Amino acid sequence: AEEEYTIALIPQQVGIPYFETSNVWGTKAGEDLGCEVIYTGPTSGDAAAQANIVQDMITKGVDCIAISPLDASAIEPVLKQAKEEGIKVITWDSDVTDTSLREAYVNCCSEKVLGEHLMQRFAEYMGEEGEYAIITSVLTAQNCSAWAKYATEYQEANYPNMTRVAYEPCDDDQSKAYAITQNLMTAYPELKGVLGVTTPAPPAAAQAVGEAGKNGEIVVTGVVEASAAKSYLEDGSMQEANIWHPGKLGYLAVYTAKTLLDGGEITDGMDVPEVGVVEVKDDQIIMTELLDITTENVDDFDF
Amino acid sequence: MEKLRKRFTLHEMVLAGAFLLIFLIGACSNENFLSIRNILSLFQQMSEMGIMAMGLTIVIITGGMDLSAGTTMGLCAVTSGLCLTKGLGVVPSLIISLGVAVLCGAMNAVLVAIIRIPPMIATLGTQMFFLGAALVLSKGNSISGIPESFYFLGQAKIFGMPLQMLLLFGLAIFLMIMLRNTVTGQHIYAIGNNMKAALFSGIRTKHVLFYSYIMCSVMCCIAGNIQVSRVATARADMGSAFLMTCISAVVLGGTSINGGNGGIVGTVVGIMIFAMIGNIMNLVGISSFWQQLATGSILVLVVVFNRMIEMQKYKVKSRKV
Amino acid sequence: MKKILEKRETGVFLILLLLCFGLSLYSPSFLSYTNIKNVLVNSVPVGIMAAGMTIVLITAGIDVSVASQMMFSATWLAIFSQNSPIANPVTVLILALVLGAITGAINGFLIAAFSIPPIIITLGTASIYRGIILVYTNGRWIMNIPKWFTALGKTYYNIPLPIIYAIIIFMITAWILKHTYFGRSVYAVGGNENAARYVGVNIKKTIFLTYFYSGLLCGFAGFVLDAILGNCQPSGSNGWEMNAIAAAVIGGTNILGGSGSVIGTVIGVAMMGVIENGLVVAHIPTYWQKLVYGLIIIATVTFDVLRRNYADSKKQMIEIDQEA
Amino acid sequence: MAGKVFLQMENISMTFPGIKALNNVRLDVREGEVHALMGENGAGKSTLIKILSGVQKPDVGSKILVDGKEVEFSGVSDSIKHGINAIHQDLSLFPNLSVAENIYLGRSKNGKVNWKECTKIAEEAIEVLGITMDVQEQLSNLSIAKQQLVAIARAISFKSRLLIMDEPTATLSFSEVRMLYSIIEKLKKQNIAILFISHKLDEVFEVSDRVTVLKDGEYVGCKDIKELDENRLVQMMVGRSVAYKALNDVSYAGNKILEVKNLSKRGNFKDISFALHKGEILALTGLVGAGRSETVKALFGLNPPDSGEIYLNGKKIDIKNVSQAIHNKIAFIPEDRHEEGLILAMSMKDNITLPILKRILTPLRFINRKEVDKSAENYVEKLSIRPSQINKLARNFSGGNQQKIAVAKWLITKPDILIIDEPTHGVDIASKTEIHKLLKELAKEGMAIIMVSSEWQEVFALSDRVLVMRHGRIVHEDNTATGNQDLMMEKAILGGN
Ligand SMILES: Nc1ncnc2c1ncn2[C@@H]1O[C@H](COP(=O)(O)OP(=O)(O)OP(=O)(O)O)[C@@H](O)[C@H]1O
Ligand SMILES: Nc1ncnc2c1ncn2[C@@H]1O[C@H](COP(=O)(O)OP(=O)(O)OP(=O)(O)O)[C@@H](O)[C@H]1O
Ligand SMILES: [Mg+2]
Ligand SMILES: [Mg+2]
Repeated sequence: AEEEYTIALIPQQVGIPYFETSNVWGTKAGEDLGCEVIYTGPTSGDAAAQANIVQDMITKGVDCIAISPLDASAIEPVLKQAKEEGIKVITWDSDVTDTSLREAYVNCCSEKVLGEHLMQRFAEYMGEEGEYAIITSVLTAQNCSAWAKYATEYQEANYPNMTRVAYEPCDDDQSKAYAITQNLMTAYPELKGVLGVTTPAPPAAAQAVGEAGKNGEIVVTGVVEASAAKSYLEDGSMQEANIWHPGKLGYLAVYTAKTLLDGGEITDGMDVPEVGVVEVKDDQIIMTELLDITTENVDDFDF
Repeated sequence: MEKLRKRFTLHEMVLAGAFLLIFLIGACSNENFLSIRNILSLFQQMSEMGIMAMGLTIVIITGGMDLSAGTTMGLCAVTSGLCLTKGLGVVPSLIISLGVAVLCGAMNAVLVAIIRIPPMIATLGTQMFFLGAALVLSKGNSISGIPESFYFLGQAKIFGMPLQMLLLFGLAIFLMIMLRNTVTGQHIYAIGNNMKAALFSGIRTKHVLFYSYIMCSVMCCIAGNIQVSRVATARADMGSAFLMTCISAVVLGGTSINGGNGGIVGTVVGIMIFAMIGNIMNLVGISSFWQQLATGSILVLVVVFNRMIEMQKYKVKSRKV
Repeated sequence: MKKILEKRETGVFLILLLLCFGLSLYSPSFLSYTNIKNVLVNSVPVGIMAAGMTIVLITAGIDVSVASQMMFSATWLAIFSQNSPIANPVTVLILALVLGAITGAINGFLIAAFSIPPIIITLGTASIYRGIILVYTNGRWIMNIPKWFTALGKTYYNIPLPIIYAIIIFMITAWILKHTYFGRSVYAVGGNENAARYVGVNIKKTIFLTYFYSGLLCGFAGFVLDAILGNCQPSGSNGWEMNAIAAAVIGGTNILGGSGSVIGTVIGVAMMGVIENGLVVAHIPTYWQKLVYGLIIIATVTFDVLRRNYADSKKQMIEIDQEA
Repeated sequence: MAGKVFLQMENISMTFPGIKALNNVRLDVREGEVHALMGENGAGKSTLIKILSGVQKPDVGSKILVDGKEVEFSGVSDSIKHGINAIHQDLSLFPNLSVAENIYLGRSKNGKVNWKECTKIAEEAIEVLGITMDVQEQLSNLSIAKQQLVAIARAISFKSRLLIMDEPTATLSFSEVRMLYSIIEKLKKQNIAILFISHKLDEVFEVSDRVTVLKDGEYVGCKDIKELDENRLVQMMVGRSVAYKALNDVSYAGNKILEVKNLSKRGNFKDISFALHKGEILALTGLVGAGRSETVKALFGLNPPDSGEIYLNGKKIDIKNVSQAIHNKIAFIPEDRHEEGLILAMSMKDNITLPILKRILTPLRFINRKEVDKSAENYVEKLSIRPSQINKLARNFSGGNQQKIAVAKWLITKPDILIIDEPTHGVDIASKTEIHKLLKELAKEGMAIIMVSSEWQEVFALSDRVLVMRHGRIVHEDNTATGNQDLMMEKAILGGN
């Protein structure tokens, strides 16, 4: 343990349950593999603050930076610096535009795949028709915007009887998401569904729908963790949660970092401990398929 | 000691003490802290906030406030981002973005100086307005694809020093001279002390207020463009997170929130203190949540400590004489 | 009648009515019971904080830590209600008030004892209170607040409990301002601090109590927030302090101290709630909402200030002898 | 006549950082007497009053005795309990509260406010003054004079045994002062003691029974008024005799420099017409609130008129803002030196040179510091401002010297026309004489001066011509030396015809 590697695991924002789960598993991976994991990130969705943190990590002299960029291009200048310093860079959760800046991308699935999957599941509950709304985090959040965009495009192409009537930001604040859902129900009496593409949105929407006594009448699905979704799935105000395992993603990110630092390689079909079999396409390491969480299987998940 | 006491005010000494203390903590806790590259990157990181805080200092000295500073920066960033990606040259883009800043500042000044809405409230309204404008312009997207010719502002180094650091110090010196040695500077202090007496002295208070608010917006614009260049992206929410830290730094630096006194040096030291706290915590690997706690504590501690010494001094004197 | 027209609150109230009228024309569902109820319930936490803020502003102070204080209370309450064997509605309520009292007392003590401008102290304590809960929870949300707790935020027989809470708080606050020695001292201190000292008002005590009371209300607001939402997000409610300040000021409270009323603040809170609701109800495109929101605030305040300046200029006229 | 001793203060000392405001001062007040407290600006009168009313705590060793028993005041409420009430120097009232509440405030101590009682007490107090007023009216809607009356009503509404008035007449006009005298008489009959501060000697001789004099924080003496005449009182206060003689050597002879024709502004003034000549001092007088300040502000661009014309040296000019006024070499010294005149937190030299900064720039357009010092020193000498430390903050000068700084600040612009509003408001007699002399000298040098003043003595002593204003109009114009002074006063009070 003389030559212990230091790996900086940088999420988009600390304090969000999603990334906190990655933190727990990532730290566990560090213990399993015998390397030090530093988990740190901006407290708000400020892309420049994330760049500052990367810069400080370079100064600190970590061996590898594993980052989930808040903004695909805003982070590039500092990653360039890191590369010049000989620090290994990998991305996880979301990617940078200039892929030459990082060695690998630990991917859950692409924004397009998730967006389309979200819409497929949502549309099934909607019966492929009716008015619906999307609640996103802040208007400037890139991944959420992309999911919403692909979902909407998929709907336009495949479900002509559905119409998106609103696209509202909740600023990642659950009380705001709650109020917005209520406002949407007033503004669009024909509203048939709410799709939340940021984790605070689906539970808050489900709560508002439940209180209005519209369980089942208004469909609620979206990106949310099992633990947050559980009670709403059970009382019927939320139909389904679609997500991958953020913990395993964190674990895989650290595992990949360690493997690359050791000079190794992750290969297609490799069975990563704790994570399972992974798929490798070029420099993308793709974890597993998406989880569709419903009342039946909600208790199987520990995040 | 006596000499020191004559040269510097009490607050300046307390502030310097706090600065040195944190500096020492940094130096002791991580060997990288004192490395040239860390110091340089520290300056690189703080320059945007520092420039915005200097702009705010001017407005606060006039007895005003600009809560819209953060979103002004975002709006200017988006403006120049759009211009640059639409293929306009660097210079025209910068000029248009500065023009927007002047408009923002003028809008604040109209509300404050002409309609005479209390600055806090006026700029609370424009804060949302500017953010809204930036969102409308950018559709909420982050604007990437900034041409490399624009990178000089936030990424270039001159004699090994980041350009924005030189810019920060250049602007600091410019503003110091402006406040101390020019008529406008004197008028800014006079207005902050006593608006009515200033008016009666023939100071064109409205002009000075316009100047101050526009100056503040222009500073925000410079900060915004530096950031656009540094991260090669423009986003509507740039700078929004800066505001409270900047105001805290101005206050920590000894500028009275009621106007009339204070200065640029204090503000720069205040920003440095906050930047060092963040830097040290990152280097040591402490969760960012502690930063918030530390920032708030430092502000309260320094202000209270300073005040306690002041009260002590007063008591002792009145007993002795 | 003339008195009512002269009141500061009247102008904003008229704007509010106009806004509601316009919205109801646009969308009939705006005036539905459910929508009105939702707007009001969602405004309750900010409303409660704004009531405390009104008193603070009248003393010519400001408290930018209210949102942090509220989340401070809400977070500990959520943790307590989930984990403590003695957790029940009564203990939770008591804890809420105790937590609010602590944060409020710290603010009040620092401001009164050292006479430091309140914006500085509360700027600092805002980061401290928020920092403490974030460090403790590591930013994690506290999900699934017990049912008996959320039952306190529900609607029974078409009467939403949070609105009842708000009405009680507003009435208590209005009563304090109008009928207690402390309340009148608040106006005195804000109107003319020296004069207040000369008539025997204890300035430090009054200022301390002001922030203490504001803290108490924030603690209670945390309780209501938990009850309404059923989850607690320690990093949430960012920037609500500005909403509370804006609500009070729109309602006619002078940010420079000396005047203001609870009824005005109620109107201000309703106004903010209606705008936020109205932006969605009126189908304003997402990207334009913030811009329109800012414009309405600017327009309202401008209107109010111009009206006041006009009234003041009329007040200062002297009678000119017409003969001669 | 003199009752038993009600209050004794002994060995009173008070130290502020860097200054000893009072040093072993004593004072005794008897029941039913009017006791005047006199002294130059900064002598410590207000400080003594603040100690007596519990606002400030004196140094250790100070003793206060009420009815022969030693007491300690730890707050204002303590002194009120002992029957001591004060009307402080600067109007200490609450502009946003009603008249009733202004009178009532500070009473209820059990935490609750009794609104019925509040109205009742207020109405009674107003009645005692023999005036009528709606007690529910918001205070800021009243004129300054009426506000001062509310302050008096407030003080007498307490069951006082000692009533302190710190310069109560400074903002009152002629008729209200008369009324105040009669109230004082009434209170005396009820065996209430009154402690009275004023810089107006005639007032002191008219109402008071005994006088205590302070000088530079030291006790000078206490005398029966009958033992004194003006000269000896001044001698006690200043330490030398000040010849206050009328400076009525008429100097007015020059050309017409300013002419105002039919200046009107709604709600402010109407049909104001007059001419001003080089080397002349023109007094603008009348009751408080007659519109004099508003009129002269209009000439300085602070209050642009609705209609009318202004001619400067025969040429029609526009004065829409201060810059234009300054450009036309007009200077204005406002009446409230704290609120409007000086920037108290700035040094004396910065205050004095503020209006001319633009004229003393280096080639790089920076402020020429040397020039600033030189100009300030020049005026310190000219006006004998004391102490002569140009770096001292304006707030640390005494009232009279602050007034001189304000005068210097505008003289430095070398105006052709000087407008001065209440030049000696609250200024002690020695400083007043100096300011008068200075104005006269300036006039002799050819400056045209418009002086707004409510003090008849000053008007008669200093001016060449008098304009009397009432309700926004000029109702009378006369030559001071030859005119009928009684007629002028009558016009001011009763108005036209
Ligand atoms: N708070 C204070 N801090 C420092 N010095 C003070 C303070 N208050 C008063 N002084 C000083 O104490 C002295 C006495 O002031 P005081 O107000 O009692 O004078 P005064 O006799 O009432 O004068 P005036 O006739 O101008 O009202 C002055 O020299 C003044 O500068
Ligand atoms: N009845 C009143 N109500 C309110 N304000 C009044 C009233 N009467 C006079 N004023 C005040 O007086 C001003 C007009 O009088 P102005 O100040 O010009 O009188 P003045 O003769 O100079 O008296 P002063 O000696 O007080 O300066 C108005 O602008 C107003 O502020
Ligand atoms: Mg005095
Ligand atoms: Mg006047």
